Amino acid sequence: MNELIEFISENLQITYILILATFVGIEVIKSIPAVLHTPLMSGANALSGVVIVGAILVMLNANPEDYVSLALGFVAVVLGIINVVGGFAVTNRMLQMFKKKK
Amino acid sequence: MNELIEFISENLQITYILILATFVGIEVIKSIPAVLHTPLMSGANALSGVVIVGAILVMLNANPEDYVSLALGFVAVVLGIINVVGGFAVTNRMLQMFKKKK
Amino acid sequence: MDILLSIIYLVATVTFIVGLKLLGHPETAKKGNITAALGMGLAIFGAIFLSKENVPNIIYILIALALVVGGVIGWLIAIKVEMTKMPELVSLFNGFGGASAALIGLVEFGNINAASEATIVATIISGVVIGAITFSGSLVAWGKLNGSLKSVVKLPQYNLINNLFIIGIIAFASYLVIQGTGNPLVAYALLALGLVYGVLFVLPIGGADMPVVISLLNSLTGIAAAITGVLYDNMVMLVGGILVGSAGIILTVAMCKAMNRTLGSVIFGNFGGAAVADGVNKTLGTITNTTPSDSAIMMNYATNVIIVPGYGLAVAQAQHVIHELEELLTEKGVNVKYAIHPVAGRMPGHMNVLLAESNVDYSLLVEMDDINPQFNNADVVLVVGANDVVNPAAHNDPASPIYGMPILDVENAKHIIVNKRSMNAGYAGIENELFYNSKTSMLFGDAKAALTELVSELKGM
Amino acid sequence: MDILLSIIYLVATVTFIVGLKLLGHPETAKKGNITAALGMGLAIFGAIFLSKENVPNIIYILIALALVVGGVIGWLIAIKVEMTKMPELVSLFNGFGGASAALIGLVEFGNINAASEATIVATIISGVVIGAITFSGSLVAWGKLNGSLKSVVKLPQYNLINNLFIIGIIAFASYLVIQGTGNPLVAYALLALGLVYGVLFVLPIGGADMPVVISLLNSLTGIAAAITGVLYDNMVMLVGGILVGSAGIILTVAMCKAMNRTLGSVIFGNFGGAAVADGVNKTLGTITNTTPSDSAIMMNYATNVIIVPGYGLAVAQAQHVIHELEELLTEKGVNVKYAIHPVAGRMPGHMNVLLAESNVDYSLLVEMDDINPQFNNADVVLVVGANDVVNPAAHNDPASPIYGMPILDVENAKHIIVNKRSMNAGYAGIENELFYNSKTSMLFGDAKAALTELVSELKGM
Ligand SMILES: NC(=O)c1ccc[n+]([C@@H]2O[C@H](COP(=O)([O-])OP(=O)(O)OC[C@H]3O[C@@H](n4cnc5c(N)ncnc54)[C@H](OP(=O)(O)O)[C@@H]3O)[C@@H](O)[C@H]2O)c1
Ligand SMILES: NC(=O)c1ccc[n+]([C@@H]2O[C@H](COP(=O)([O-])OP(=O)(O)OC[C@H]3O[C@@H](n4cnc5c(N)ncnc54)[C@H](OP(=O)(O)O)[C@@H]3O)[C@@H](O)[C@H]2O)c1
Repeated sequence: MNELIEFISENLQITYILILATFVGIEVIKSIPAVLHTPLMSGANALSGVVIVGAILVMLNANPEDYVSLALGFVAVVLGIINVVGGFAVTNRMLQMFKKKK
Repeated sequence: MNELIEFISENLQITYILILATFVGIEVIKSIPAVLHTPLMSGANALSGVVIVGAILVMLNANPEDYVSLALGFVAVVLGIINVVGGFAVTNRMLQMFKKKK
Repeated sequence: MDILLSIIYLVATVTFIVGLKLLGHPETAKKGNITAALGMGLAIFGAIFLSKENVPNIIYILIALALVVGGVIGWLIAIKVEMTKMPELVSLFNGFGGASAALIGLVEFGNINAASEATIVATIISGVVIGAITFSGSLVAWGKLNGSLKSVVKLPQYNLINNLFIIGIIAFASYLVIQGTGNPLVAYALLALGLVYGVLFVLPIGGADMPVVISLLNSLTGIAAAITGVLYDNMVMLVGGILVGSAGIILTVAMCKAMNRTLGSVIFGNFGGAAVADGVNKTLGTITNTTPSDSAIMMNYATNVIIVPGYGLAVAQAQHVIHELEELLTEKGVNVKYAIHPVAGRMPGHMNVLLAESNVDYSLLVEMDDINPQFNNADVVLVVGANDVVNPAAHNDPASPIYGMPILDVENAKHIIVNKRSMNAGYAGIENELFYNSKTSMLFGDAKAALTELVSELKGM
Repeated sequence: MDILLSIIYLVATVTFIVGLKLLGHPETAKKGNITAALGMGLAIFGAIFLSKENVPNIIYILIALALVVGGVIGWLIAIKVEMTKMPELVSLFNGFGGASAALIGLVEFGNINAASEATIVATIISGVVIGAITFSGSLVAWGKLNGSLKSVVKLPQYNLINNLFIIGIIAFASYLVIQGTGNPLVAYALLALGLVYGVLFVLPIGGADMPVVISLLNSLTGIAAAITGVLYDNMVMLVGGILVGSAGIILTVAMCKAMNRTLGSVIFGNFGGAAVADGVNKTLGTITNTTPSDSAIMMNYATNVIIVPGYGLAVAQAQHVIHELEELLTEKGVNVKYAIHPVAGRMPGHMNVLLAESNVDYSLLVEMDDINPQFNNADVVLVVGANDVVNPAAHNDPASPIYGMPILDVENAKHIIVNKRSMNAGYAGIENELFYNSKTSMLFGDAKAALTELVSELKGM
């Protein structure tokens, strides 16, 4: 509890950002039709690949001699970009299935 | 334009808060039934009375000898609290009209 | 900054968001209002007691006095006013909020000095101007709605003048931000300019469009509050203000959409208020008159009757008589319902509020989408003081200004009785083919008078 | 921090929000996906070129290599895989995202020293643990869905064990945050614990519940990304992660609701997967058998036929035959539609995706709420491999686990033909009264085989 209060007082604006972003996430998703659940899940999954930005930062900050960090960072970037590229591509394919044919 | 960029760079987190709050406002309101437009307008009006917090700060910071500031602050608090109290009370009365009778 | 105060503001902000969310659903709306009100109380409490230490007691006393005076005034107005006067009341309150923001700006203007940052100067100046605009604009809207400001005053070329005026204000304000200023008189000049612009902005807009204007001004007050929040680095004002600002804009657009108008056409005036009847010369056929006693007979022998209330019902204050009529018919075994069009009357929910005042059972009020399929089975539809919301031109005349607006499909009923005082047009200022329909009979007269007669005829049967 | 980079991140964040919004509407969903993808590309680009100066070239080369390798792999998997294998693919990708977060945590763990703030240590540790849980959990879910991990392994008292396990991890992590640590091995221990918990968490959950679990794990990955964002004070990761986190939770709950379950019953296992048929001993009456040729005759002379596809259609891969059947009937002047239940199959939209694969016209797929009133006019309803979604117990047996779930009202049709292989239960593991209805005839057999026969009979008429 004390830690939480400390965090809030030190990162007041971040706290607001967290709360507001949570509301945005909730409001944006609620009341969407069930058929879109799967593409939406897939799209959200692609978005969670944003963690790749962290992996890139790890590599940029790594000492070129520190092979362990470099290797871990490399793998992290590979996995992250698979998540991003694969995620968006799969979502796109799914959504293609939903479009009206003429 | 330059001022805008400067503001963003100096108040990065505030910028995020502004944008996220705008989205929350939009998402929360859209797709509400027309009958609720008037009570909602009234409720939002009461909320805009939050400006009274500023009026209170003016009074707290005023020098007790500075009659002009004190008077302006006093009027600002009076007007602000009318907006707040009146706004919530009117909204409440309106909503009472909507409740199902048994 | 005091951590407790920060948390209080945080909690208040969350109650605002949750409150607005709850306000958006009929079942939870009351709870939402109370939630937001509690949060506001918390924020005010925190601001008074936790913002600053060592404040002289006299200041606390003054604040308390101001709160009590204003609180009592606000409360009394709110509970005393008639239900049908609520829109103008919202406008009045909103004006007060704007005035408060402007006054804060005035005081802070006095603290500007050469060392002040440009951002600070900009927030103060925009606070004064926006506050002043919302204040005078809201007062004009209030006057129009309560009837003290009847006419639509349109200067020649008013759109051009207004636009030049606001550009002038912006230019002047930008100059002040860049050059800096020490002269306190400038603040009063800004205030005056804002006040004048507010009047110029609202004056040319028709009275019936006032709900939209009020919603827009309300959004502006929110922005003024947010600006003040930036000035004091105060999160609850900042986030709360932005919320009201963005929600207000969306609400304004939604209101326009429900009336089948664009925001532009409301502000720059297409037909609101002073519009002239369109196509009055077209021959639409002949009309059939009816009398209260004939109408009473028709309704007495009907199985299903649907009542369509409109603006005229509110004007005539006939909500009690219509309730009596409905009860009488129900006693006689007739199935009676009210068809509620979303923009019947002059504010959204106007009919709900009006009929609730005379204690009509809420479950008899049926929304447009639900009642429309039921007109097929209706023997008699009684249209009381409604016009545009039953105008078939919305369906079949692409040239009509209301084309595309969803309407109540009264034409599908077996018989239609229309009560109004004359053949005059309604809000949109256009002819209504429905009155010339062979199934329609016109029952001319003031709604209250005509319905009272109808009721006494029915009682005698 | 570089202002350009800040603005890039800001823009990317906005594209994420707008993209998610657009994804929520069928017409704009594709645009939403592309919007978010562009924003992501922008963020990645900015992170590489604007975060840091004077980075040795070798590092840029390595990053480029990693991006190309991973990008090509991701792209190839995504476009090669069959449509019906998509849910497990999402799970796999999600696992990779989690692994990425865990690896970042591992590296940063090495930089912890005595001077590190508790907040930093806490974010690193939770990044490792949450990332590991999502990684192993997603892999197990993937294995279950693609069939390599068939059985539901339930340790005795698995709920208790899992809860104790996670509490243990939290306690250990809190200890580390408070006491600090220098030993890098501890990071690997945390990683291992997270991996084990992920397996324990997903293993007892039935295969059919995997879409819900994947959505939950997806939400967790978002939270891991947000935590990493706090660590690097990086707004796009922070806001993007939180968005995915909260949207994912809401989506998970929505999925459960569409199946008439609670999140708790999915995780702690009520009937998913290994459930035993309920009330099998009840005598429900007798069933009527039919043959492909009789069914063909019936449908040939019908005016309106509604096809209800279910999970069995996907299992039998009969989407092409059913399309052939539908075309054949249409040629013969029969009016054919598909009734799409929102949770037919094993993932939301499963039937849409399946039927789209065989090029069924999208406009023939009618959603539950729209088709339900049309069953009255249907001469024949052909139920193919569907069970729970047409089980009347949802309406009339309050004791049934699916009671209250909205279903397709096939009972209202004149005749019902049900194709399945046996009298076995579906996902919910319960009997279905519909099969004993006097209007129902059972066409036993694998969907593909039975429909192929049906088609050839029809061709001969
Ligand atoms: N609800 C909102 O939020 C809102 C806001 C702004 C504008 N509007 C607009 O207002 C219109 C509402 O439609 P509506 O059908 O309710 O009203 P309307 O179209 O304005 O018609 C009202 C009719 O009532 C009659 N009337 C007036 N006083 C009367 C009295 N004392 N007794 C009997 N009849 C009387 C008038 O005809 P006589 O003069 O011949 O009696 C008039 O034709 C729509 O065009 C809507 O877009 C609505
Ligand atoms: N869509 C989702 O998101 C989702 C996710 C998880 C769970 N669920 C749940 O899954 C269920 C879906 O309902 P449903 O009606 O589609 O399916 P179901 O209730 O699971 O029934 C499928 C039926 O298909 C038959 N079948 C299996 N293989 C077949 C084959 N090769 N040929 C012909 N028939 C075959 C089975 O009977 P035989 O063995 O006798 O052939 C079974 O009774 C719901 O309970 C839903 O809550 C849905």
